[in-house]
Amino acid sequence: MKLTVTDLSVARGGAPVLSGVSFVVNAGSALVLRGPNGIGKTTLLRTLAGLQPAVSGTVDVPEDAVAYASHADGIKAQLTVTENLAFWADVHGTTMPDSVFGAFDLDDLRTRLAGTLSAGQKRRLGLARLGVIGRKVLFLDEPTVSLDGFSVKMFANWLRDVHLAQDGIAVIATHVDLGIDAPELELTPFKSTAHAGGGLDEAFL
Amino acid sequence: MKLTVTDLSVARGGAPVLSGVSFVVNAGSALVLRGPNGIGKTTLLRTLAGLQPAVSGTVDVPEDAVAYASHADGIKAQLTVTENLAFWADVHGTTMPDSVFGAFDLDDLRTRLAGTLSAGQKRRLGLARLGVIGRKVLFLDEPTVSLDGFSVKMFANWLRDVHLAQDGIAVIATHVDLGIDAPELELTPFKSTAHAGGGLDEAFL
Amino acid sequence: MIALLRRDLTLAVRAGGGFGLGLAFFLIVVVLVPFGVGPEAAVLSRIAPGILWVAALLAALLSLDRTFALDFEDGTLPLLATSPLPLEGVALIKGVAHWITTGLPLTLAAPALGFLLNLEMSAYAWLLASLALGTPALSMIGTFGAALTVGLRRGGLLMSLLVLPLYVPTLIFGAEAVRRGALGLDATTPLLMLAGITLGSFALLPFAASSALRVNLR
Amino acid sequence: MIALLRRDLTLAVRAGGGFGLGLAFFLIVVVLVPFGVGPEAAVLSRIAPGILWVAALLAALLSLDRTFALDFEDGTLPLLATSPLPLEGVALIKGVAHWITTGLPLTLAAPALGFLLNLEMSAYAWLLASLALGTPALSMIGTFGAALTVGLRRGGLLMSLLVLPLYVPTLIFGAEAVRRGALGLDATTPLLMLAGITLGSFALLPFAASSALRVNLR
Amino acid sequence: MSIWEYANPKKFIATTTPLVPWVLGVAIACLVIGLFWGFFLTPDDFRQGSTVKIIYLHVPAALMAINAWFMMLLASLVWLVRRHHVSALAARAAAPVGIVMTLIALITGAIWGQPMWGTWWAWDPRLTSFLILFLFYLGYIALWEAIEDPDTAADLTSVLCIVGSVFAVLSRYAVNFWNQGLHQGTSVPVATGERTISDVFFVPLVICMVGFGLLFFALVMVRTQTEIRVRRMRALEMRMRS
Ligand code: HEM
Ligand SMILES: Nc1ncnc2c1ncn2[C@@H]1O[C@H](COP(=O)(O)OP(=O)(O)OP(=O)(O)O)[C@@H](O)[C@H]1O
Ligand SMILES: Nc1ncnc2c1ncn2[C@@H]1O[C@H](COP(=O)(O)OP(=O)(O)OP(=O)(O)O)[C@@H](O)[C@H]1O
Ligand SMILES: [Mg+2]
Ligand SMILES: [Mg+2]
Repeated sequence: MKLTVTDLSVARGGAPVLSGVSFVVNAGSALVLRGPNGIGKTTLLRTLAGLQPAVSGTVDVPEDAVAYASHADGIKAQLTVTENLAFWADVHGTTMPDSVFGAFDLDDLRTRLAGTLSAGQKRRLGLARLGVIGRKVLFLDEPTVSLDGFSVKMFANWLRDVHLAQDGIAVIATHVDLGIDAPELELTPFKSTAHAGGGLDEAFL
Repeated sequence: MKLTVTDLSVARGGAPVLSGVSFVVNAGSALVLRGPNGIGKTTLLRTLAGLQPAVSGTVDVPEDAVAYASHADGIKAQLTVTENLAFWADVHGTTMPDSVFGAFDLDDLRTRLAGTLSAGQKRRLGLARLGVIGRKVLFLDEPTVSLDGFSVKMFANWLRDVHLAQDGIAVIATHVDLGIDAPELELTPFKSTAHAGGGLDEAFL
Repeated sequence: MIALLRRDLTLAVRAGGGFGLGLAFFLIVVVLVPFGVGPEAAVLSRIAPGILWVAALLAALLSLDRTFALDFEDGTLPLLATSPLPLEGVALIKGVAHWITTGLPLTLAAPALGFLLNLEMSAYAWLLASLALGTPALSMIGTFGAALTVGLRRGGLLMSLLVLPLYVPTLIFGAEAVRRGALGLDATTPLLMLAGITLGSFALLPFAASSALRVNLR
Repeated sequence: MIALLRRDLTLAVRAGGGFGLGLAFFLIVVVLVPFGVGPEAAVLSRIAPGILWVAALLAALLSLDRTFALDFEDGTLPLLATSPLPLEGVALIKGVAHWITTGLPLTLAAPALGFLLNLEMSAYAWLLASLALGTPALSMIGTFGAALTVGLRRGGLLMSLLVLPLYVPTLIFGAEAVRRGALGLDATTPLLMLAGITLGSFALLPFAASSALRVNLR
Repeated sequence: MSIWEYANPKKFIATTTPLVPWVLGVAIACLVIGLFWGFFLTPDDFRQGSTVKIIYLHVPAALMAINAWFMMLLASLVWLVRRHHVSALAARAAAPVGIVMTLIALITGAIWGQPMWGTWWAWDPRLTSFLILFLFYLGYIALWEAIEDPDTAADLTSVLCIVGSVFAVLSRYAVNFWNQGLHQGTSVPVATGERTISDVFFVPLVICMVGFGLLFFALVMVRTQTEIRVRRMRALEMRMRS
């Protein structure tokens, strides 16, 4: 399995954001996207995950292996931590590995309603979902926001020792140092210039 | 002006979270709250800002000088950046200093609807609100979440050179290094022990 | 407080025709009733005052739903609570803004919809007067209900449940005024009662609403 | 898909009596109408079929509001879209869950409310049958409307506006069936039409809803 | 010592536990005697026939339905002013009992209405205002159920109860204005002492009313105890966790 991106251009709200992005990520490795606020990391990840169409270029990846995770991680406040995870396991037809609670330090919180978690605990729950659904290609948008140092390390360990070790792929947009050993892609050079074209409204020019 | 906290105990959802917290912050200085996820930083800040009652202990601060800012920063997606800031200036009866756009790198975004900003840009707008309302005592809950390195530095500069320089006070909960020179308070020692008592439901035991 | 009012009205307009939607709902309920009840003019004209008032009430209710909920979700409410605005003022302004975006257009449009239901000619003046006097009460009572349920995820429906019984007196006096008008009788008493309810709600409910808000912010 | 249904029902129960609230709204609309229209039994009994159906429709509508909105706001929807569940299935399940939490209790409670409006004795069987056949269509059509408006902040009201015209055929046939029942006539034809609408909407609307969802997710 | 000491949950349970069986016993005795007397030992009314016997359920239930709301109003005020947990819980405990009483009054009234007025339901002011009372109960209970945090729930339901009471009185007036109605006026005015009902019916009726009153009292005590225990379990759970 392999993620191949060729000459991809993406747009947001009708305006071109990034153009000419190409890279390859092999099974078992990760790619970290870097770039200042507003450069287009979120837009790129959503396009890769198939949530919005690309302006041009291709994304080559087995579609049913893809998972996307952003700030809003689909946690239901009225369900307990276990119920939340069990739901996603059910939807993806996987069984929930019990090790996931340990891996994301949720052991003490199993029966807590998700609505009563602190910001960081909620985020850990959102990440734990990734360990449950068994998808191989992860697109992660700022996964470690509001996590403390210890939890960041825990997540990096899971990513390295569990996900990547099992031939997974991860593309991660982040502003902090995750402490995993992965190539970084600086997006600034791909910024669409005013006349790059490729916006959805091009047809009217 | 001075923020004096004496022997404060706070609770969340009926359970005691922190107890015996005392500190003083003088005009012109900041305090950084540290502690792992779920220790009670958010709860403490909300109590300090007067949004929830303390279980015991006192918070001594001029009430009409207080401002609170968290992840949800009250930005209206349908208003432009300028309109959002102007609204808060109006509510607080201040005039909006034009320098605030520069200080938070919002110059190019003035007429953009806030709903179309990227995560980091939105956060910068949320922080810019602090520069507009003219409050002296700021309680900030993870202010730099999803900001890039450059923007974090920009915010630290504003805090040091504008807010604190004008005799402001700031109490900041954060997991990252802000790069400002402020004392830190580790909250772990104040964690309520099992029999500390003080929860709201104590009356029933 | 003017700033808050101005912002709420701007938001109502920007979010896709805030003014129009309450009105449209009013229109649709009034139009649906003949489909359900059947087209006989005599029956329709008999029930017109009641249906117009019930429809107005439901339109007011439906657009209330998110009065505070949006401000709660995006964190505006705690910021307003720590601002120099008193929360009572916030509640009052929310009521006023709701009336301007819903009650007012509804009042102005009601006579046109009266035609659809064959309302008696003599009732139009009373219809206008009763709506003008009564809809502010609907807005303010509803704002109180919205303040009570602001923290709940499925608040909308619960709010309806809490608010509708509170609407009963307003509805009775309002519809009664129009009915008396249709029969050519004098309707001053119910109108006076309506005015009383409106004044009372605006005098007292902002306080109840703001205490509910404060509790919900905890 | 069963997991989704189970979760939606759990959420409806946990969020404070999801089952009860649609019902309560139904009750309240039925109760409010006499306050507007006046207490005469003859008039009430004449308009009862229409009012019961309009109230059922409004109850269904009001509880629709956040079918997808909650899942959209907390980011569940994009996650479901990238999951192995087809979005058509998601839409279908949402419709079914809405019917179980609203349409079903409403149907069961309708006869009790018939009493309040002095509905003719002969109409009760038809009332039950028409609601049982018609409310699934209301749920599915409403789910489509909710899918169309999911991204909008003030979606609730706009959705009502879009959905209510789509409800008209269901309303006409449903109320007609009850009215014929009340007059002691045979009401098989409108019931057959209702069944047809329900089958048709369950067969086609999930596809329309899922494509609307896909567009709204972009 | 002040009466407020009973607002301490422990003290409340300690005081009411021995009381409950007695109150419940007397209530059941009153009900058995009153209902038996009323149903079998009184003559049929010359106009209403045997249906008049419904009065022994209908009137006490109607009375208690209103009194329960009054009690909730009082308890809510006490909670808002003095913040005694027991009073909030007592208000919460009274609501389901009150709504059941309302339902009994509505249902017995409907059963009575069939022979008397020839209809199950009429939009008579008295009946209508009971229906509204039922809705208020429904909303009050729904609000309690919908809110997770018990103190928040207590505060909000108290505010609702107070505002609701004002509007309930207003509705009563409005409904009277709207329709003059079929239902007879009260024939047991407490204040004036006049009555229009004969002693044969009156004595068992009073016994039934006392029985209903005591039953209500006992039920509220038991339910308040249960609520207190629920809160205690919650508190223990919290303590175990932290
Ligand atoms: C659902 C319907 C009804 C409701 C909600 C209802 C409600 C009430 C209430 C609240 C009272 C207590 C009034 C007081 O003592 O001040 C009462 C008393 C009474 N009701 Fe009803 N009622 C209903 C139907 C009926 C019917 C159908 C009859 C029979 C004709 C009836 C006959 C009476 C009588 C005789 C009293 C006793 C009045 C007295 O002597 O104090 N009620 N009802
Ligand atoms: N609806 C829209 N209309 C116009 N421009 C938009 C719209 N939505 C986003 N943008 C712009 O598109 C650009 C890319 O946004 P995106 O969210 O992808 O950035 P990002 O790299 O994820 O930034 P951050 O690090 O702040 O999250 C930003 O400059 C943003 O302002
Ligand atoms: N409603 C509730 N019921 C019970 N416990 C709760 C509730 N809400 C929060 N908590 C718990 O209270 C503790 C303090 O939460 P708080 O949000 O203050 O932590 P925090 O220090 O801000 O954490 P983070 O860094 O993750 O934001 C957490 O352990 C949390 O799980
Ligand atoms: Mg982003
Ligand atoms: Mg926090």
